[in-house]
Amino acid sequence: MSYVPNTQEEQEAMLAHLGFSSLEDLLTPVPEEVRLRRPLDLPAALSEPDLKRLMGAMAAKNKHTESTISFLGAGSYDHAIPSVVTHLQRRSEFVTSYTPYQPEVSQGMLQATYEFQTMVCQITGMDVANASLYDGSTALVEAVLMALGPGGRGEIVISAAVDPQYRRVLQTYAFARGFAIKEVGIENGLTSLSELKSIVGPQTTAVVIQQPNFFGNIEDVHAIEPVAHQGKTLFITAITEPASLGLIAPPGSYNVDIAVGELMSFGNSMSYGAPALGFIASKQKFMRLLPGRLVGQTVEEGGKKQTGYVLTLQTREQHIRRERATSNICTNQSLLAVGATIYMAALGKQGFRELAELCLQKAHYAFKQITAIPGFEPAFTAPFFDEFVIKAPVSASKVEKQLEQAGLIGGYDLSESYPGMDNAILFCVTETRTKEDIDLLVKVLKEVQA
Amino acid sequence: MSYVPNTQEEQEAMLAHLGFSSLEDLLTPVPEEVRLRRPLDLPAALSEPDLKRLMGAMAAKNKHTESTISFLGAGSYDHAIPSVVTHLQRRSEFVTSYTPYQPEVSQGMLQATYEFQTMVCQITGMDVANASLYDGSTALVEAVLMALGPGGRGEIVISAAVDPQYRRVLQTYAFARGFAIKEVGIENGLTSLSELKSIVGPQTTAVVIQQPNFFGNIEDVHAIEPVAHQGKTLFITAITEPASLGLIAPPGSYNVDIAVGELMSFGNSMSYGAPALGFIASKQKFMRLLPGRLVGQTVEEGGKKQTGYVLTLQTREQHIRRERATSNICTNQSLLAVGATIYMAALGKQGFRELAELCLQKAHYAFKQITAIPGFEPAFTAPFFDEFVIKAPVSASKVEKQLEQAGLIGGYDLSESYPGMDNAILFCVTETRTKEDIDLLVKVLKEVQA
Amino acid sequence: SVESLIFEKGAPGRRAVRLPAMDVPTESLDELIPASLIRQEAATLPEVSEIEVVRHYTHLSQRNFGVDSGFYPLGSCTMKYNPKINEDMAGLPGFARIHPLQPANTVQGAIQLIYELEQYLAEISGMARVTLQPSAGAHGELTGLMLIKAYHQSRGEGHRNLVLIPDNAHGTNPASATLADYKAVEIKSDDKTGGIDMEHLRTVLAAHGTNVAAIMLTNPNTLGLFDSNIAEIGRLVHEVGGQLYYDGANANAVLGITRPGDMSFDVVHFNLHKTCSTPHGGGGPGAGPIGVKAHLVPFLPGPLPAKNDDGYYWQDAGPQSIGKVRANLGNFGVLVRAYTYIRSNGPDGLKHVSESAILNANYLKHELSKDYEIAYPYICQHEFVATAQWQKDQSGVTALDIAKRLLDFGMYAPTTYFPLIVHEALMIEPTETETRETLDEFVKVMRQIAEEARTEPEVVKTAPHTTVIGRLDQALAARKPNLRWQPGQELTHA
Amino acid sequence: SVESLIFEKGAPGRRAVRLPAMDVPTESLDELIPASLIRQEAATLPEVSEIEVVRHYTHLSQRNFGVDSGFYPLGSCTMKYNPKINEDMAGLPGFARIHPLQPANTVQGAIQLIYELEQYLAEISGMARVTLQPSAGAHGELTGLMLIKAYHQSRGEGHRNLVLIPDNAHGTNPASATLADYKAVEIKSDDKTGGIDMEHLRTVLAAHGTNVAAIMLTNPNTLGLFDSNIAEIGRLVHEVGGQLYYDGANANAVLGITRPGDMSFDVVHFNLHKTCSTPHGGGGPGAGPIGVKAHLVPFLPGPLPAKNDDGYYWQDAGPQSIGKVRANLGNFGVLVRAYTYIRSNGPDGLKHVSESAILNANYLKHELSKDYEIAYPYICQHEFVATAQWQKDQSGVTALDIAKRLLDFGMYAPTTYFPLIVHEALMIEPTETETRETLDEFVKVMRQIAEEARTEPEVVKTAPHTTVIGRLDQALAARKPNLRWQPGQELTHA
Repeated sequence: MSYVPNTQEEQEAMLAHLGFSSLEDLLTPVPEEVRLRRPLDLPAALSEPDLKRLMGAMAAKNKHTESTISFLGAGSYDHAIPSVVTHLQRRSEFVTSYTPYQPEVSQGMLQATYEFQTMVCQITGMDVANASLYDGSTALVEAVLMALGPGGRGEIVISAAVDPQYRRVLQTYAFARGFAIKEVGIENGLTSLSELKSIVGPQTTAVVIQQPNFFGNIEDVHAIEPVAHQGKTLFITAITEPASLGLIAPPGSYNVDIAVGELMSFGNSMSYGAPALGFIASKQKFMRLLPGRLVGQTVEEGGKKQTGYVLTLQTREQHIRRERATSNICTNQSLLAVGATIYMAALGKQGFRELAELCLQKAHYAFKQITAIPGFEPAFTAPFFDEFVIKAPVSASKVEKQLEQAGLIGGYDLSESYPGMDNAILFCVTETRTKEDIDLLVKVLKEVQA
Repeated sequence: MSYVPNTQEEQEAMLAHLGFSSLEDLLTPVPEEVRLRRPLDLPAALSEPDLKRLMGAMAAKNKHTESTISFLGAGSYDHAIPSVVTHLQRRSEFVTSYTPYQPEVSQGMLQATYEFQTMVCQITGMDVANASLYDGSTALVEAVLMALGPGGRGEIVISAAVDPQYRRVLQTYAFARGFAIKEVGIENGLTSLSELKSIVGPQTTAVVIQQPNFFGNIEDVHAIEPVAHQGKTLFITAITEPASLGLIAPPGSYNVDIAVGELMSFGNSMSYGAPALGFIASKQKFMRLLPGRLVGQTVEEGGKKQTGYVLTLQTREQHIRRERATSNICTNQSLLAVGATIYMAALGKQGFRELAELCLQKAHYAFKQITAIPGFEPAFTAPFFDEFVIKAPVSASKVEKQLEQAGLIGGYDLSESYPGMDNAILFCVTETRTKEDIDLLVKVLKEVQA
Repeated sequence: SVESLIFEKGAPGRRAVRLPAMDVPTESLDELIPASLIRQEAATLPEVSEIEVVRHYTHLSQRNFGVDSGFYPLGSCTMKYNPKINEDMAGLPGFARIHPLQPANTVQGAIQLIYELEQYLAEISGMARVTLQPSAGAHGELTGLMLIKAYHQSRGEGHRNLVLIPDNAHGTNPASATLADYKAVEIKSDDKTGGIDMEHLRTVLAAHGTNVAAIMLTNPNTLGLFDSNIAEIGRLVHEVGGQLYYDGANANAVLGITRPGDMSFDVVHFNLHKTCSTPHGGGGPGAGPIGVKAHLVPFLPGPLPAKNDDGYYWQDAGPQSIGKVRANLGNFGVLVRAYTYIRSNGPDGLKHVSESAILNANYLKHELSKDYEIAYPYICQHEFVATAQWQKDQSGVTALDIAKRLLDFGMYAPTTYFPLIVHEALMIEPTETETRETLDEFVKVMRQIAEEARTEPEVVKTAPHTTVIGRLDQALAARKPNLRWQPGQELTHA
Repeated sequence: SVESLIFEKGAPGRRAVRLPAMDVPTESLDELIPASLIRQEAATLPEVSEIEVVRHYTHLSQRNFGVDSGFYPLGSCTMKYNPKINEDMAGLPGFARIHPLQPANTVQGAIQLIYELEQYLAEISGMARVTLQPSAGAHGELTGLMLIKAYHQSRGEGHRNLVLIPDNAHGTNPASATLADYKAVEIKSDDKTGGIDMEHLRTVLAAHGTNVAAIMLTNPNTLGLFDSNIAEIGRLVHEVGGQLYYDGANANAVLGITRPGDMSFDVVHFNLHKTCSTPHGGGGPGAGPIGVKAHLVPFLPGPLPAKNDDGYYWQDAGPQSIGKVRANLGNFGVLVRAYTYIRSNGPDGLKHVSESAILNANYLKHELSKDYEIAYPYICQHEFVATAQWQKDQSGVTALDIAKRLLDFGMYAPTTYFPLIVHEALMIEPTETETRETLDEFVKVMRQIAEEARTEPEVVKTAPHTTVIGRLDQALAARKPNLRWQPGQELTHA
């Protein structure tokens, strides 16, 4: 399949028009010493039907959430996508456009992004938000870089109850950028308040927690906040399960400076974890330090002074400020932001809360049923949202295999990221799981026991 | 799930504004004696996720052509649908519009339909075509009604090699309308020329054949045509497999008066056989007798005299002419016509011929391989396109069951429609079947033999 | 702005689709097909690349207005919102990619869906059985008349040759009657009530009762008025041995409120693309299932879905069946959407659909009544007929002009000049899926147009002004029909 | 025409989505969450019905221009046609609906796809291995610089703190250098050739060579010119111990023609949303895989896909790995599209992509050269830079004005004012997927604009005239930033 429209004859005519005799003539600027003089060693071109057959077979090798009951969360959440979201998000005018440099013909994407920024503020309770970032983990990095400021030196205190992948990504950037990281340990599945108090000091640039944290537990943010706000320290919160915001106090209500997180699960397919949808929101005073694109409302210069939308505060950005930019971000996740915007509009004020209630209650039902099985113990007693940790009587991988044999995908094996947490499994139950699904899980777990 | 946007409070406010106190007040014109005073006995409303789960499970009970290798044709053909067709056809401006009564805001559908009419003419070689009809069978009925004219009496001669379903439908209309039908028998899988000659006479209104006929065989239309054109008799040809027109002489080349057929397989999903896409095309002189919608090119009344498209010759139609209309057609198959139009544009001049070549050659390869199996005999020696009839050593239903066990869907059991054709199976092989698929079929058939 | 035809684009040798490579040994064409039967000249289909196909049909879509684009108050057409989940369900490979001749055991889900949908529609309409075979409303009408004909013949009353049809009926009714070889007899409407003129009906029945095969009615009728004499009409027609046919075009007004079966109808058709929210697709596909009372069941087209301990299967029609009215089993893709809709709404939801459609129509009627003559100033059901009579008398502005002017405001137009018994008719059906704000916006625009008709009628008479093209020359189109592009054709009229 | 914000629509209590019923026994909220941690005020999300959602976002889409709408000659962005099959493959439930933490045996197809795509990209770039983890080009740049940093540190050369970047480089290059804690050093371009000023490079290397960590280049560069000194540059930088980083933004020019690896680069990033036709989505998502030579492989982020007799699996990164640069495994949905594209084209097809992109660019350059100054009048590769200098000198018409005027003709604008070294730059990249007719139409329009600039410059200076909105007040937007709607907010500036 070729997407080059012009035929060989037409290309020859064009070449002749330019005074060339072959396509090769146009490659003379490429010195022979660097020319590739053999065909690329790649599989031959396939027609659409052949390719669909091939890739359909590859896709069929994957168990997916439409065909398999899964209790995996741990940073990626299965929330149902209303049909209306996908139909609208896939409109080709959105899909095939680029960064709206020419606002006169890009009002659709600009306005949708302005709506996205607003909704992020609405659900987080923060003042301003940007147009999206790659994912939650890099959004956290950007928040930390905002806190560190130009030069990027300083010390970041982060809870060990923050998603292990996020912490690993932050470590990588710390290596490159040259800042320090200290981790605060865990007590009863929550950030250890005593350890936090002992670690935070005048040298601390920012304190980072996750809410609900990686174990699904709800941190006592009111106790953490004053500690996190000692001196000039900034308080950063990461949110990986945005459904929680329907019921749980949002960062804006507990004096967070910068809130970041992941919104992929709102209207976008999981796609093996990415493309994801990082968000960043802050207090008003940090607006000009925000990374990435910002869309602002303005009016026509002349004419009817109609309201319109533009990319704004671009002097923060790499294409203008180059080495002095607030970030190197160019590409973001606009199309996913459109999806999340439509999702949140469709879910609406009532639906947002109901979603959270469904997740909360179903997870607690599952928790009760599982912990009623002899040998399956709750790992913690802290309050949780839609994820919880169970200590199983056997290793998590053993449990996982038995669930797999029953056609289920179980929870996340915590020993992978938390050495010492043997037999600990992080289960997630969102609104997409029915009572029947949960009861089946419990039934199989009982057999594990036996 | 409710699609009523206004809330109860809003509805109450609207009612109050009108001076009513309840919705019930608006139902006073409905006499109590005909009121339904109980809830409809239907299943309770389901949310979108619940409904998707339910219907996903129903759909999963069906074997479909993406997951199953099938050799069924017999009027419904599996041609690959390029991705581009579905993406464009599903644009909501096409999908959610109605018959383009207001041309100023319906130029898209009108122009696409004009292109459809043109393409039908291009592939059939006919002069004019309409905007579509329900399906091939009812298109055949409409052609016959055109031939019969007002009053609808007369005698139609139809080949027994025309799709049995089409003939059954014609019978139904003949009953209602009061015309006579005579069937011409089959010789070597072709319309019996001698029988045709003996049946056609001054009383004959029209002669109907199918090309390729129901057995996939290619009729000798040049021999049939002079017989069909005795006196004032009209010659009607039905085409159920439009891919054949890429290689086989089109009706326009053998003096057909009215060509009808089925274009669903061009760009539209099979959907258990319907919605389908009937077409009708004729010689220029029958233009004003055509049933259904016609789109014509014209110009603006004023302004720039831009070219535009309108529904035209509407005085033929029911909404104007009422009991004297050429047909009772109102709804047609516009959206499928858009799909077929995009498909034919995407396939293009070269692709149209290549499609036919693939079908032809693959079917003949399959024919050769199957007839090489001892016990599997060709039923006929006539030339064929992409379907052929095999006489199996056992009953067709026995063969079918064995194929099913191997995960295949076999051909069509001809004894269902042609009493006496025991053990005869109509196999179809289009471009969607690979050599591997065919070889698998042959392998399984060999085992049937054993 | 003009979008040229696809035939005017591209260049020789260009192509979009690439087909799979030939993977079987080939034989020469001549050996497979006699030379005289081989196509000589290639079909002159377009030669365009994929990007040209995409941009062309994207542009065409952008030149088209649908329900998703805005308000579509097209009377009698029930242009309600088309839920997106319906499309997704119809697109599931297990529904979209199945062959009509597959063995029943390989399509259990499909037959189940048809089986259950038949039951739902029977309950909604108050009928004994339903066939899902007819492709559209008009097709359902014809099928219904065939059943009635078969029924009368079975009783030795094949001579009945008249079908009574009110003067405000849809055009399909008389056309279907003709097609079924009946003679249509017009029944007058009562000028005052808008319902059937009962005296006229009695007169006709008295004169021709023994020849009456059926009466075709829609209730509420095309004026949006519920004919409260319906039970009496039923008694009168049944008394002379006629059958009652219910044109379901207006069924969006009666869901859960009344049922054709309870109104004494013997046959009813549904327009699933109206009542059950399946998209109109620019004119189709639709689906026109018909439901019948028990005495007509033996005549239904076949096969019909059935169920036993082994599962679902297709039962052949019995000996009295009229046969088949189309190939295969009905517009399955449309049926899947209708099934989805019924299951989405449930019994309460469906009733609320009709109530809300009625409320919206009455609200609009009330709001417009200051500026437009309302043909029948009663409580309407799902639609009503306004007129441009005041405007016409005043300044010569017609219903057509008002329709065109509406297009300038991003709204589609009402149905105009129908029903035929109302002069300068503007037939308005808002449907239940419109918000109060949209109705208010429509009222505002209609009020502005009425004002323009008074103060600057030329603005209305020359509308539309903001569309991609202005009013088109219909007379030219009909006088010199150009129904297809020809190679080398200049834009004929440009 | 204005489309109001979704927040300004709807009414209290309205809703689109209905969630499933609660099917488990519930407990009171207070018992589950401490009161102080419960949300007090509901988020003020919209309260709108489904039809309002549909019409609103349909209208927004109609106010947006994409590649499917028309020509998009945005230099450096490679706005080529996005094949629809790519979308369909990415939408298969087996690809779209899988969780990143699923056990490897349940996602064999996904890992296989990643494994094979890595091999294809390694072959295309001439590199030893590729990581698909980075989310975008700039992310790839940063990741590449981290690898270079880790590499130098591993050799005890952690002091190297300079990254050389040409003055015509993309802004992401210096920004990424800063982010990786490097100091960006600008290398001048040669005024005449448009390539690296070799003398300046030699001077910098002589002065600072031992502190040079890397040089970042794109070749062809942002002028669309292939720097034929590339091999020499490689030798010079390698000699002083520096690494060569290839910015793959312009890779659409080199497929099958030359490879960064063969040009002596050590690291390369791909912009799959440019080169491999995955849609830009209004600014993202993209994907920025990076390929590296063997000596950098130990530092790659992990995990990496691997294969043994049991199938595909994820191999943890080794001890020298820089870690992870994002959560999970890379933009899989984008990778599926890129995989589809590479398999669709095959080796010959990919080379033809680049050749055709180069031909289209040279054709446009030639045709425009009569009316516009061409910054560097040489054979270009996939793009070139024209300028509005003549127009500016003549009548004050700027590159911005010309860009705006183009919008009136249904075309997007070129990139303007970049690269920074060219005044009034119009950076034009037609891509290989445009037809000759489209190029000719663009030339015609550009010629008309040049003519207008001469004869009626005001038309150009006040453009656009036909878009849904005119030029917007950027200064106001930056001076009084309004980045979100607030309840009760008037349209701030209306």
